[in-house]
Formats: sequence, C-alpha cells, structure tokens
Amino acid sequence: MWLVKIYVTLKKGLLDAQGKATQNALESLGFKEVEEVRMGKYIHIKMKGQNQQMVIQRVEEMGKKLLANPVIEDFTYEVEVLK
Amino acid sequence: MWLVKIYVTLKKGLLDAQGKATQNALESLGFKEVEEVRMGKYIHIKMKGQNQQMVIQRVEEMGKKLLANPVIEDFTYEVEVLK
Amino acid sequence: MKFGVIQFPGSNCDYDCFYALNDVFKVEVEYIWHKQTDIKGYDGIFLPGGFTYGDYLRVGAIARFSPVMSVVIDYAAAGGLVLGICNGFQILTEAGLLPGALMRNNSLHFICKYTYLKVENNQIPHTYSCKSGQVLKVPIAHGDGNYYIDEHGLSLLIKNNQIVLRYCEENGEVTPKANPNGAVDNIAAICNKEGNVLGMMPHPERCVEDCLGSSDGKYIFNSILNFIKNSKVKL
Amino acid sequence: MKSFEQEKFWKKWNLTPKEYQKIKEYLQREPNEVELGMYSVMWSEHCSYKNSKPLLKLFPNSAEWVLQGPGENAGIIDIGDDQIIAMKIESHNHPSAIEPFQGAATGIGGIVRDIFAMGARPIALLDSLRFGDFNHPQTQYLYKGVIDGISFYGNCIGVPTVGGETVFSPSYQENILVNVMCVGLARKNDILRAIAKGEGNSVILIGAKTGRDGIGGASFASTELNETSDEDRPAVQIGDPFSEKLLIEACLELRGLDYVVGLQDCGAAGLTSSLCEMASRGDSGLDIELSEVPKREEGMNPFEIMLSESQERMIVVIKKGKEKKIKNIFDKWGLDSAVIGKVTNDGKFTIRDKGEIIADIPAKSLADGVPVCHRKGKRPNILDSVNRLDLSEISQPNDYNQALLQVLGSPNMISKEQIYENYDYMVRNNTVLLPGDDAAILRIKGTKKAIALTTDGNGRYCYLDPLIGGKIAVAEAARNLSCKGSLPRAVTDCLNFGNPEKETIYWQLEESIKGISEACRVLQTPVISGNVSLYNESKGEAIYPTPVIGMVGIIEDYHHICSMAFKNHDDLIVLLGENKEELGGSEYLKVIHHLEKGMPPQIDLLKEQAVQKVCREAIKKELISSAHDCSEGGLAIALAESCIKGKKGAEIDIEGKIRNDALLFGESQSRIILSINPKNLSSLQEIADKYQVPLLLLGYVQGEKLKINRLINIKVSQLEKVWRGTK
Ligand SMILES: Nc1ncnc2c1ncn2[C@@H]1O[C@H](COP(=O)(O)OP(=O)(O)O)[C@@H](O)[C@H]1O
Ligand SMILES: [Mg+2]
Repeated sequence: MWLVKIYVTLKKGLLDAQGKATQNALESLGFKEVEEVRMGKYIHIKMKGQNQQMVIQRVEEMGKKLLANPVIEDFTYEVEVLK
Repeated sequence: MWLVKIYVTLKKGLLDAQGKATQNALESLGFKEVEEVRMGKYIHIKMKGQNQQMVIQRVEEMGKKLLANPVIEDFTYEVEVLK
Repeated sequence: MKFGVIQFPGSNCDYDCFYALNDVFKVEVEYIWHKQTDIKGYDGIFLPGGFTYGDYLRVGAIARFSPVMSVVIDYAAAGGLVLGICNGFQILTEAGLLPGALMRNNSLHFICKYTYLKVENNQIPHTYSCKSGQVLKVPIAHGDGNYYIDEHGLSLLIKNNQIVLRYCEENGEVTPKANPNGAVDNIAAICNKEGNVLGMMPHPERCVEDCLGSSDGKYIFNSILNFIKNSKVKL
Repeated sequence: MKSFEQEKFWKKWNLTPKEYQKIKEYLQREPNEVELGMYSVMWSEHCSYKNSKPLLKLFPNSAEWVLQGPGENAGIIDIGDDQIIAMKIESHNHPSAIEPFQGAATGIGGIVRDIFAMGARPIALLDSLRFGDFNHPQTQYLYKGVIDGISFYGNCIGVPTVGGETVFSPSYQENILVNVMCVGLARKNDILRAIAKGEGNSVILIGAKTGRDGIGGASFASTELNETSDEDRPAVQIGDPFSEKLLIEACLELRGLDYVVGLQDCGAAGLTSSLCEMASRGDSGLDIELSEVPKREEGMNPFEIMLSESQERMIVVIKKGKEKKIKNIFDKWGLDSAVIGKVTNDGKFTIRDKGEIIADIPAKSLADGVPVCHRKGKRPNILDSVNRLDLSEISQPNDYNQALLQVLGSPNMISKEQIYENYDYMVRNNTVLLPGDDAAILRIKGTKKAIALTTDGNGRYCYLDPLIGGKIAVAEAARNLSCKGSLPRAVTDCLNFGNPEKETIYWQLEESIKGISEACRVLQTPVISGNVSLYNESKGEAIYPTPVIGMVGIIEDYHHICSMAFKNHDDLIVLLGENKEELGGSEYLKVIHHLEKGMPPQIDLLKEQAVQKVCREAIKKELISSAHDCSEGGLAIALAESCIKGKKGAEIDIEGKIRNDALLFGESQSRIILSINPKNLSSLQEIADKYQVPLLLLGYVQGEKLKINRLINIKVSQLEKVWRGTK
C-alpha cells in the first residue's frame, strides 16, 4: 500500500484571494512577521500499486484528469510506502 | 526568511464528504486502486523569524488561533530555511 | 420544439429551468438524468445551476465526468445548442467546451443579488433577439463566478467575439464597481467559437415573470426560441 | 458496593435519583449501561422537555385550519386548494458557539429534515440570530462562521433562505443563539407521519453512514456552557449538504406510495430518539439489529451506534415485502439504505448486536416516560430597579440629525444586506418579496396565493418584562405579516432561556409563555410547533430571555402585496395607531444613553388587531402605495427606511404632544406607516373608522431629504450610506 500526498496550488501569478485574506487575518492577530500566504488543497490518498513508478504514473494521471484544473492550478506530490 | 508548509486535516472519525466524493469520482474514472481519499488544506507561508524554534512557536500559535479549528481539525507543518 | 434540462446529482435550478420553459414559454421540455447517454431529438440542452457533487473538490469538476457529458460534448460538436447557467457554466469549462475557469469570488463570499448585464454579442442564438449594447437586469447567485482566462486566451475571446455578456452599471457602463466577483474583464458570459455553446453565471430562468422583480431573462429565452423557429434546422 | 457503583453511573449520565428510580420501575430491574445512556439522552431537557412541558400546555394550538399541532416533526396548516404548509423552528445554539460554521450548517440540515419527514418539500428557510457585542473580536469570528455555515448548507440544498433577524447584545457574548426555521409545501394527501406500526413491517435506515460524530450532543445541549465544554468538543458534527439534497429528493419520492408507513429524521440522540419516538407514536415495539447499520468506521460499539448524531440520515418504515422497491429509489440517488429491524407489537424497544440482546426497554417509557418537573418561578428582585426609568433624568439630544444617524448606523439597525446576500434567497422562483422588507413573500405556483414569513423576538423587552415581551414578539410578527397584506395564520416558537432550575429563569419562561399564549389567542395564530433551548448560560450568567416567534401568513392574491418603499412623490404619509411617550427598552436609550432600562412599551392586543385589520383591508383594496411597521428604533427609523428603500424624501410635520426623543425614537406598539395617493385617503379613513383606529396625517413623500418637524433634515443618500454601513 502507498501513501500519496498531493498538493494543489493556484498557478503563480493568479490572485490568491483566500491566501490574501488569511494573511490579513494573521496580521491583525499580530503575526506581523508573515510575508506571504498561499492557500491550496492537500489531498491524502491511500492506494495500491506494484511499484513506485507505477504509482507515480497513476497519480500523474489522476492529477491531470481530475484533481487539478490546469487552467488555474498546479499540483505536486510525494509518494511513500505504507505497510 | 522561512518557508512553512502547513497541512490542516479533519480530525479522525469526522465525516469527510469532500474526500468521499473525490474517492467515488476517482473510482468511476477507473482508479480502482484508490482505497482512501482525505481532503485538507495546504497553507504555504513565508515568514521572518530569528531561529527555527521561534518560528515553530509562532506557527503553533497561528495554527491554534486561526488556521485550524481544534474542534474539528488537526494541523501539522514543516519548516524550511529560505534565503 | 423540445428542450432537455440535465439533472446532475446536486443540481438545484433544474426545476426552475424546467418551469421557465414549460410554464412560462410553453414549450416542450424533459429532464435528462445524468446517467443517460442518448440525447437525440432536442433543440437545445440546458445545464442548470446548483451544487453538483456539493461543489466538492472543485466546482463542476466531478459532474463533468457524468455519463451524459460525453454525449453533450458530441451534441455540441455537431452544432447543437447548449446553455450552461451558473454551475452549468462551470461544468462546461471543466469539460473543455468553453475556455477559462471559474474561481472563487474575490470577496470569498457567496453573492445573491440582481446585476446588470450588457449584451456584447447578439449574433449567437442565445442573444439573437437582444439589441447590441442592451442592458439586462438578471440576478446572480454563486460563490465561484470569478471568470479567469490568461491574457492570450482573453485576446482570442475578444478577437472571436466570444464575450457575450459583461457586468455593467444600470446605464450600461462597464465599470470595476459593477463587477460582483472579480471576473476578468467583467465577463458574465462567454460562448465557444462557433457560438452554439453559451456559459453564463447570471440566472435568466429566475427573472421571467414581472412578479419576480425582473423579466429580462425572457430576452435570453425568447432569443433561443426565435432562433430555433427561424432556423428550422433540426439537429 | 453495588449501589455506590450505580450512583456513579447515573451521576455521570446527568440523571437524578428520582429519575434513576423511575427507570428501575419501568424496567423492573437495574438498567445496563447502554440502557442508562439511552434514558439519559432521551430524558435530557433537549429531547424530553421535562422542565417546559407543563408550561407548553398553555399555548393555544388548534384552529379550523390547523391539521397538525405540536407532536410531530413539524406543524401543518391547511391553505386551501388541497395544499398544506408545514413549519418548524429549531435552535442550534450550543454547537454553533463551539464550531460556528458546522454548528449553523448542521442546524439547517436538521430543521430541513423535520420538514421533508412530513412529506413536504422545503421551500423556505429563515434564520434568527443573536450574537454578543458587535465590536468584540470573538463576535466577528462567530458571526462570520454562522453566516458562512448557513450559506454553505442552505444554498447547496436549493432551499432559499428568505428571512430572519440578527441582533447584537453583550447578553449573548458567551451564548450565541442560532435558531433556524423551515417551511414546506405539500398536497394534503402527501403528508407523511413519523410512525412505526404493523407487526413485521421493516425498518430501514437511509442516507449517510453512521459514524462516531456527535455522540451525546443532546445531553450536551442541555447543560450550561462552561470551561469544561472544550472536552465535549467531539459532540460537534460535520454537515454534508450534498447528501442532504439527494436525501430530500429521494424521500419526496416516497410520497403517495401506499407501502410507506412512516418517515422520521435522525436528529438529536440519533437512532435512539428517532426509533423510540416512532414506536411510541404507533403504540408499537421495534426489534433492531445493530450489525445491519451501515457504519463509516470500524469497531463502533452498540452505545456509539445508538447515540451517534451523524447527519443526513432518515428512518422509513414500510410494509413487509417492499424492501426492494425502497432500495431502488435510494440506489437511484446514490444513497445507502439498509433494513435494520422490524416492527413488533410488544411495545418494547429491543436492540440486538448480532442477535444478542443488549437493550430491552418499553418504548413509551423512553419517549414519554420522563418524570416531569413542576417548578415554581420567582420574579427577580433586580427588576425593581431595572424597571425604574425617570425620563426627567434623560437629557434630550441637542442635534437630532446626529442622533438619527447614530441610531440608524448602529449594528442592530443597519441593513442586513451583507448577511442575506450570502444566501440564495431566490432559488425555486417563488420569492416575490425579497429579504430586506418586513416579511418575505413566496408565491404558491399554480395558484394566486402566496405566503408571508417572518421571525421576531426582542430579548431586551423580555428581560424587562417577559409577559409583555412575549406578547410583543407575537404582535410584531403578526404586524410584519399584516403590513405586507397577509393574514397571520400560525406560529412556531423557539424558547431560548437560561437554566430553568433557577427560580428566576423559570419565572421568565413562564411569563413569556403566558404572554405568547395570550397574544396567539387574540391574534388567532395557534402555536403549531416549536422548540425549547434552555441552559443558555455561562459562568452563571443567563442570556436575556429570548423567545423567537416564527410566523406564517396567507395572501389570497399575490398581486395584493405591499412593500415598505415609498413609491410616488406627493403621496400622503399617514400613521395607523398612536405615538406614546414610551422610551423604556428602546434602541435609542441603548445607543444614545447606554441604558437598558424601564418598562417595555405597553401593548393592547385588541387595538393591535384592529390596526392590522385596517392595513390588510387597505392593501386588499389597493388603496395604499407602501406599508411599514414601526418597531425597534421608532418612527424616525421606520420613515428613514421607507425613504431609503424608495430613494425618495419625505416631509413630516407631527404635532408634538410628547417629548421629541420619544416622538422620534419611542417604540410604541401597534403602529404602521402607510403612504397613499391623496385620492384614496377618504376610503382609508372609512376603514380606519370602521375599526376605530386612529389615523394621523404625517406629511408627504417629497424631495430628496427626510425632514421631520425641524428636528431632522438629512439627505436620503446620506441616510442610505449610514444604513448600508458604507459611510
Ligand atoms: N416551544 C414549543 N411550542 C410548541 N411546540 C413545541 C415547542 N417545543 C417543542 N414543541 C413540539 O414538541 C415536539 C418535539 O419537539 P422536538 O424534539 O424539538 O422535535 P424533533 O424531535 O422533531 O426535533 C415537536 O412536535 C415540537 O413541535
Ligand atoms: Mg424531528
């Protein structure tokens, strides 16, 4: 079994209104040291797969097909073995 | 400057309707090997801080105060140096 | 004349579209279940508003893979008339039938209110009976209506005359203040290059009777009906 | 030894010795832990009404048009043409205080299930909200969370949120109130009941899977909020509006099927409550097998399964042999359905785990057997000083323009557009009068009819005098409906109070209920459903006693409605009713003088009724252009609102027999401001004379300013800026 952590983030250059709002909220709570906040999705998947390469291939497919919208989002991931 | 990656996830045992819907969608797209999907938030923060320990302390505070609601969410994070 | 209104799990304006067509405009209309894969015999297909799959993951992302969508894609390719309203618009962009994407409103809030729309293109079936530059009073109700497209994409939209409606002031002026959600270039509706597929965030089906505060939605419906009546081409 | 152990048990479960004794009597033995837990939640105030039951009996709840009074998931009235309206209000105060977004969201989910459990399609939601001091950071967080939660859930399920109220007062700082009301529409024959009967019939659990969330929520809602409440946190549930939407559609397909016996939602106390109530209503028993319950998690124990408050679940009882048909309906909508047991005729609620009996309780004892507490109330002494208000000690403002802007711009008076714009208030194409007026109006398609809806309640009035406060809540709700042209028909009430075990709180509860009852009798609006939320206290401080009245009215022809906006220049502005020198409990006193003192305004229910009759008749005869009731903020605020809405000025000249501040800002009851074409005045006068209602000429719709007696002279555009909070 594999554990895949997928991060979906807004493409660079797109206004991240949610990140901006969170940054303002942090600032008004006194966290003045915060310089930038960006918000994205964290998708945590447990899946079967014969080997790491196959898993990666499948995750790439999932990302492109469904998990991220390439017009506005990028995705990255990490793969770990799970016993 | 520091880069902090924060992951906010629903507490175990709580209904994760988003994760469930995404899992069903993946399954009907043919990704039958997926056994579990959980959805969370990924927050990417750039901030100033004197040393790692201080940064960690502040991130803990932010998490508790604003970024996650401890009633229903857990959060974890990773801290890296940025030049 | 016969229309189809698709029912996805979580659609909630399906009923309102049906009502407008059936009760107000008195034309034949049927619901099309999302698992159906035969949509022949319709003069137009409506993708209604709502929260398909709860808007989970991303608006329109899951509904886009409903069995019915593969035939909607074929239907559109064959020149069939398609109108996606609100969530329907979001599904059409996810399905690649329309360019761009719909992001969270820049206020981060759901917004329900009347808006004014300027008709920028009256050369397509959906705005066929509108005057160019006409101002329509039509409500919006969405959390993700912030239309995004990159600069290159925008220049193509402009070049091909694909921007159909823009948010404007009551007097027709297109201003930043009239933009309710942050949409690029105040875009409220776009069509495909061929002009047979329209996606719009505002809800024309909610304003087809005077008692509801506006009946300007009639312009959209009448356009479609008149166009079909006059073109007599059956798909 | 043994008895010591048991004591620990019942204490842990918030049961009293007397209640524990009673349980042993019912069972003729000692209860086991699962049984004790079930009694504990079912006998909590939230589920059993043990403290409030004797008082609720005071409510009038029948009339020719009432088809279902209290006792089912919602009340029902007949609106003619073979159609009915179902309605109910419910509180979700405690969960919202702890997790505002999910608390409010699941509050919507719960009340909507109560409506479609009756076989009615939910057609409208209203939310009545109370928060702490507007400027407190905690308030901002809670307020945003609650509104986002309602918006998230209500919009997704496609039920328009068309009305409500929002009040800020330090009294609710630690105990916010989130009351939500739902209204449904059905044909008479479609009405379903929450009943289990017919030996051998099948019990089916439908909708979401059962998880560990929300265990003990009902008993949690029946205790005070205190420091240790943090440990109760898992009692909050997560809502899934998408599943709810599917559940609505699937359950509405059950209407008209002759093999459906009963339908019930799973609310507070989960399966325990829904099942034993269904059995109790049908004088039946149930035999339930827990291993058949679809679960979200592994290893849930029987106790957790029985008490889980997982959302978006319903129970349906059907005739034996029709299980497959039900399954097909739910499969179509992608929802789970599982046969979990059958109806018996021994009156016992029997629960098994893989065959082994783990609880065996007389169903009626659980549902209705709680020993009722008959308490005595006592008027709080502090009212002696609180009620004293010497107007000679209250200085009048030097600058009335400033005073008006200050009151108009205060958090309780400003436009609530920023709230209701978050709600889809139009979906389903029925909302003919949008939020922002005295009441929302929804047409009934296929007829000329419409219904008008409102919620009202003033905690400050009730604090100062709960009897009068209770009456005013009903009178004001009815007035809001009447001045839109609708005939008030029925009430659903939500009683938000502190700890009833305290004599003074009990007194507040009793007095309020008496006031509500009297007003409902006079105004002919029976109470057909409701909800009680007690223990709204923290650190020993109770909230203001806050009964909230939800009311529905009928309009025979939706063309005969009237909004509050001034429509035409040169229309006359007239007042129905009388201005009195009453400043006690007013918004003016609070905002300008920082006082919450005195007696609330007096109310004469017969005069109230007469005023409302005049208004309804005038609207029906199409005599008037606008109508707006005079309530919080008084005459000046009501005039300002009609000006702003109509984008027109007004010139007002009133003979001042009373203090200027009382004239402008006093909150005397039974007043409605009308604007009318001068040619219709004599007809209006006739109607007013017929009901002996004073009619006072105030002035004209004119110009671009609001001018009152040389006291007020402000541009409407400036009023609007302040009122919209955009200044
Ligand atoms: N304040 C009240 N006034 C009138 N009826 C009430 C009141 N409180 C509760 N009821 C009635 O008691 C019954 C049980 O209420 P409740 O437990 O809140 O309903 P549910 O089980 O559907 O959540 C309902 O029929 C309700 O209408
Ligand atoms: Mg119920």
